[in-house]
Amino acid sequence: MAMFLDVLSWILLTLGGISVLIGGLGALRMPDLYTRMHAASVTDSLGAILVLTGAMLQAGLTLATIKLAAILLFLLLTSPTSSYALASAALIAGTKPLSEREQPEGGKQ
Amino acid sequence: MKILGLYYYWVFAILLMTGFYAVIAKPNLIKKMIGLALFQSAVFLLYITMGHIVGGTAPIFSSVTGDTLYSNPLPQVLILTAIVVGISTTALGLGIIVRIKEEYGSIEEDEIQEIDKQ
Amino acid sequence: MSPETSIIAALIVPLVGAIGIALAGRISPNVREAVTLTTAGALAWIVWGLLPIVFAGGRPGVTLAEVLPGINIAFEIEPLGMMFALLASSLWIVNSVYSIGYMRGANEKNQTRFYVMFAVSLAAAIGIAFAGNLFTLFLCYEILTLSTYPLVSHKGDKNTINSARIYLGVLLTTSIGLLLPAIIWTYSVAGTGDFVMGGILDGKLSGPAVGLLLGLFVFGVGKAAVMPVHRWLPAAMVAPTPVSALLHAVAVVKAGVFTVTKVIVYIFGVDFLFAEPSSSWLLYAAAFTIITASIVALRQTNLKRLLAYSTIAQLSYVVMAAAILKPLAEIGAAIHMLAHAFGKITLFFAAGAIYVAAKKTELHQLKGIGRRMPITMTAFTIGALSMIGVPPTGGFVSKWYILAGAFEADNYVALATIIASTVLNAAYFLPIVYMIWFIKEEPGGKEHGEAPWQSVLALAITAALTIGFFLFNGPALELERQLVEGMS
Amino acid sequence: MTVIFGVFLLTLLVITALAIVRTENLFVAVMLMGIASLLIAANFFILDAADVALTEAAVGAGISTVLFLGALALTNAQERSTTSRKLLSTIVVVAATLVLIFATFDKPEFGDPNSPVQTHVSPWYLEKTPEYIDIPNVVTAVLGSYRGYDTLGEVFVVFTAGIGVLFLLGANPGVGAGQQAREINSGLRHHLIPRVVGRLLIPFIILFGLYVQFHGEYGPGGGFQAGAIIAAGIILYALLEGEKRALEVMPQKFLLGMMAAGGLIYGGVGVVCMVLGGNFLDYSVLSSNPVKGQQMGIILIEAGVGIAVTGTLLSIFHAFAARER
Amino acid sequence: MNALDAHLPALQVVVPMLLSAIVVMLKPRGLAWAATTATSAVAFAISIELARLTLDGATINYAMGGWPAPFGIALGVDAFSALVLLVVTGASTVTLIGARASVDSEIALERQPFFYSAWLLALAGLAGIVVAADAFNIFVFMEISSLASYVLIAGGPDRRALPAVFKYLIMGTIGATFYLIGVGLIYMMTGTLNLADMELRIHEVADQKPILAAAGFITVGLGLKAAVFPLHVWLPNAYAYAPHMVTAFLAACATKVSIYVLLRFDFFVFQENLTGHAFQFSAFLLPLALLGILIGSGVAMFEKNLKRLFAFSSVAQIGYIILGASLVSVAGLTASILHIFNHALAKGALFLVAAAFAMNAGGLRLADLGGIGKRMPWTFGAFVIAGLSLIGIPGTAGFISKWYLISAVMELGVPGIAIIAVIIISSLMAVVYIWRVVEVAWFGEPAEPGVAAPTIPPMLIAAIWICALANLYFGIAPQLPADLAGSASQLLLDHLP
Repeated sequence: MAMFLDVLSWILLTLGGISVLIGGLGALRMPDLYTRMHAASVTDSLGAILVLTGAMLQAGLTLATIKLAAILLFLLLTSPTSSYALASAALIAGTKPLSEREQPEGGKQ
Repeated sequence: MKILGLYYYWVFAILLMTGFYAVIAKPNLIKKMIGLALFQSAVFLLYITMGHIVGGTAPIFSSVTGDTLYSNPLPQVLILTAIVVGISTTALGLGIIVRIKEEYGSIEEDEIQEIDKQ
Repeated sequence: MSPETSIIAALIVPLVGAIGIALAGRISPNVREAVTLTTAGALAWIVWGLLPIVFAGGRPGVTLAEVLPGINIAFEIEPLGMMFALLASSLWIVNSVYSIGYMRGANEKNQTRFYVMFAVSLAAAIGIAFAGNLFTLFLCYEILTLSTYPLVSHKGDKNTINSARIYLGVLLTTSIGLLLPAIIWTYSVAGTGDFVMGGILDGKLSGPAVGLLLGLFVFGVGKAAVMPVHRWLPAAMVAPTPVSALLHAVAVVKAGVFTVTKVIVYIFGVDFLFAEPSSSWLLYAAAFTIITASIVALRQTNLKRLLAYSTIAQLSYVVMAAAILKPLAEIGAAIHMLAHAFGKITLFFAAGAIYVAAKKTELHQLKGIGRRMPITMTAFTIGALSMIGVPPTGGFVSKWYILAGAFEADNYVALATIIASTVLNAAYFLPIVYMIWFIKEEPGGKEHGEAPWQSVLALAITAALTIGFFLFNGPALELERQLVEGMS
Repeated sequence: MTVIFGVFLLTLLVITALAIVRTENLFVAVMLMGIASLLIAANFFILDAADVALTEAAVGAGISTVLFLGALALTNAQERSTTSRKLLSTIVVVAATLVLIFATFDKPEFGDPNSPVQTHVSPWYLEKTPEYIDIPNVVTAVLGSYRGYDTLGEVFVVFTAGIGVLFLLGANPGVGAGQQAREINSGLRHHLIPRVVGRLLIPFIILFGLYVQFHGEYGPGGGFQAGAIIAAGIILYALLEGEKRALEVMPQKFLLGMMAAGGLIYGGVGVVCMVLGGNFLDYSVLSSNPVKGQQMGIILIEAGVGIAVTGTLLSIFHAFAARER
Repeated sequence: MNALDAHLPALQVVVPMLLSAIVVMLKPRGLAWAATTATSAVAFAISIELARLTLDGATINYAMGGWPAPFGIALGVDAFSALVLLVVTGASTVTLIGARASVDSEIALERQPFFYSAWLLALAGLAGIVVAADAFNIFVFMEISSLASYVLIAGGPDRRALPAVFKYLIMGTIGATFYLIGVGLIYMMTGTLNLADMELRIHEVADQKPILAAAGFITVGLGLKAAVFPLHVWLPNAYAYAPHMVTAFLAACATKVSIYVLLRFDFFVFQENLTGHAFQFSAFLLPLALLGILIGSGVAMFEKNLKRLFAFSSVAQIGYIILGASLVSVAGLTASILHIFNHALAKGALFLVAAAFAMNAGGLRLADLGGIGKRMPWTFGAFVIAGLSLIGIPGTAGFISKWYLISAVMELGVPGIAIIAVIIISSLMAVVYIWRVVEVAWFGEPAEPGVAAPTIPPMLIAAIWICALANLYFGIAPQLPADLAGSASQLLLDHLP
């Protein structure tokens, strides 16, 4: 049982790591701000969930788990909000999404 | 271990001088302030590094008191103070920069000197 | 009044007088002049009151404050200083009388400031005369420099300011640049700066160092106007004539040579210097100054500037006399201070009188002026003769002693210099005398008589003194003999 | 393991630092600066300096970033691409670096338990604290009592900066706050999501701040961290609801009062100790039981610190935010 | 020593510091100024009492929080500290007495509470540096005083004050951080922050590289703060464009305090222990001092703005102080410590006069000052006295320190002659730049003809003349400062092998 949980947690951790990595790549390689944000934000939330759950499984039923859960909750609330705020700010600042532009170029914000 | 310790000190030196370079070489006042902040945080690193003790833990007595090895609390206290001093200096400096911008319309050192010459 | 108190009084009285004058100036000129004269009289009375004590060989002294360990503000009277004080204080009365006539005649402005600063300068001069050690002397010396600056720059126009700048520049530069190091050197070598009979440096210093220190002193005392630090004296001639007369013929310049003599006698010690070859250059420097200054004087066309250069020459007489380092010569030096003072102040008074009465300052304007201002010109002639050293004038007496000293030391340089300079003096004074009496005045000159009576009275008195000193110089000699007691 | 982690973080730190100097976009530079602070904080944590890590994160990454952004909003975010006296500076800097590196040899080994730092003064703290003050967090003990005088000075440094900024930028906001400024001040009121989330978070942030404040004796934390966190919470409120609302909650005068009061509380405790016959800041006289007295004193002064820091940081923030662009 | 005396070292710092928090809450009109002046006066009284207690070379130690050094923070006051404290608190008090009118004319009413509060903080900071016996504590109070003085200087009405103060802030912070690094390195090698303890423990490690580096960092850092040539570049503008009263206060004492720390650190911690440090110390500082003296005076001779003129002369005067110290002899140290006192007297008076002039002239360029001496004779008189003191005319305070300095140099023998020459030359330069002002002010013509009758606040004149008379008094009776300086230098040298 413990064995199984351990394996599971490691799988989760690995997946989380991978997704965060992908997110990072996306943020680097995507053509413009919005696509980058898309890549980053989505994978971030996913990565966070996976990693933290994995960590919780590692910790077992202790105070640490509760703290981790709180952190997870916090992340789930904030990171989408922040990416929303960023996107809207960019829109107000007048950065057009790629689709409405001719030649692709990276939005530098 | 030895090399690692030196590595910490070298990072201190490099950080310090990176900040210092920004301060003396960049004409932009805000850049100078950023450099100054970097400059100071390097010193924080120096102190904390020297306070560390191998296999030690933070100097907070835990309920499970054994002969645990605690790191030196003193540098940490000093740096707590130093951090606050740093932020105070930054705040004041930025305040001055804002006034300069209002008076001169520029935050580039050389431009300001030009304005003062005439 | 005990001697100590009278010393302090002698220093305080002029200062109090200065304040009094400043206040009285708000009331009316007459009151102000009254106060001036009273102050001068009081001062002279106090100083003369001290004479008997010194004559009796007393050396009253008083220490006011210890500034630094071993460095006091202290005053002590010895013959030389006594004589200088008498000279300055007594002539101040005469000069005040003269000033009244001059300042009103030439209706100068800011007369109150003039009289106030005059009183302060006198206080400083007395301080120099009575100074008991180098530090005190230096203190008063600088006060004198600074307090005379407003007098020199009295007119306040461009030219005056520049001259005043030279005046202050030279005097401060020399005093800070050379005199101060010399004094500190003395203190650090000898541990004291007190004036002691026979000197304090004997055995403490030797070799070229002595010559160097002497040089620092002699050129540091810019007021002695040994070339090349003489530039300030002609510059100072822009001042109103009473200033030139009392300060730049008597108080200030005499303070200079007085300091030099005092340093030679009481700091180095005559015998010590005589034994020290490295100090012999002083004689030559003085001789050079005498000759050069006289030659320059020959080529002057402005009366006061001529007198200034003649003063420079005469001052170096004193320095040279002192540098002969023989008792008789030292006496000569002291006496010459008196003799020259009487003669030169007379000459300046006369020059001022001419300016007030006829607004004339250049030599060529003086043709035949003797007929218009006979008294003034008689006095002028007497003064001139005294400068040359013709009997029966005071100048003869002092030259006599200097020559005697030179013979005693077999010092032929000094002899030659004195003779040559006498010739030169004659060469630039006699033509003037001839001109004022025997050449017809050019027609169209404005009508004028004598200067205001106060001025005439004053210069008459000084002329009388010049003659008188030839006849009655006993007391002065007596006094100065004490100076050289115990010299080889 | 942690060692490798440390090296990794340090390397990242150096890279970030270089990037900060190289970039010409000040906005980017400020952001990178925040990242650098976080990296440093992480390092501190690895080096067993929990309190410092917390402070660096809250102050370095949080407050100072906000201040820089505020300044940028009032000036321009782009730096002209000129570097004056490049060569000279480089030479100076390289030379100094070499000197420093030269100085690093002979340094006691990293984390050596027998280095003078570990053997001289600090053992005394670790061993006497239970006896004299009896609180778990030795850092707080040193900060509050053994070196309480430094901390007092520190409070007044903050105070000085506060009055300095107010002196320079004017005490009362709204002065010269023009149309543009008001737009900024209106915050994100028209954006629903941030408002809702923010409102949800702010109470927790402040609660956490209070926890840090009063838990400082037992865990990492204390007045400074708490002050920074609470200030951050309120600044967030100001960003969401706009300057005006924030100032309605805490008027400038009140903040100024907090600044002064914090310092006075701290100093007052010291004076009281003096009056009670101890030395300045000698808390043991506060109570019949010296240990209790110490604890009481530390709680009081920590409260003073928290108040002063909160007040100052908020005043500074408002002073910036109220400025016309 | 009664109960209160024991607490004086702490009170010296705490009183102004706490009052600053109260002053900021006061209503502007007059009250803030009155409270500040009163506080400063109290601090002055405390420092006088401290001087009385330490005159005989005694040292008053104070354990903050009752914790024994090196575990707690210790304060220590000896003759040296007492002298510097006198200068700091005295300068602040006298300046404040005359300050009100000038400050009203320069700083908007509603900003004044901040201004005065910053003033008290600067005072507290400087005092704190002086009494501290703990390396890190010195840093903290150094920052308080620095930040406060940045604020004060930035209050100047001229906008050029802002770039000037920013430069000062940058260089000041670098200096402080260098100092912090130096302290850190020493702490790393000795494990202590208490100066006395450092002195004991640094023995074993004296020859090691970090200590050498530390010595370098601390000297440079404090040199920056003390405006030692060539690290003085921040000073002239900062002083020129600060509010006049601030200039008078800071010029009199701010840089001196850094020099105080430099000397203390160097003699207590380094001199004895670092091999050949005394030589390095002299070899490093002596040339800088001489250059500073010459160049400072030289620039001053050609400076057009009165306050910049005085500022450059300050650079030269700091050179004198460093010169005396770099001789590492009783006489030299006495001279330099005494000059800390005397220069404060002269410069304080001069900058106060500048303030009075500024209130009645168009500006402080010499051209604006034409004939102002005739219109303000009393102020002008004080100016002349202070100027003479700066030149070093006998009878003024400046002469005393110059006397000590030259006699100290004479102990060097022949090589000393060159140094004496430098001193003399710079004194003559001083004559030049002082007399330039005198001639313009007395003989010059007013820039605009119909100038109104001067308005000189009586308090300001009082303050000016207090300084002027002090210059004269301490020129005739310099016992108090001389004795303090004497025992102070003795104290420093007792730490040499």
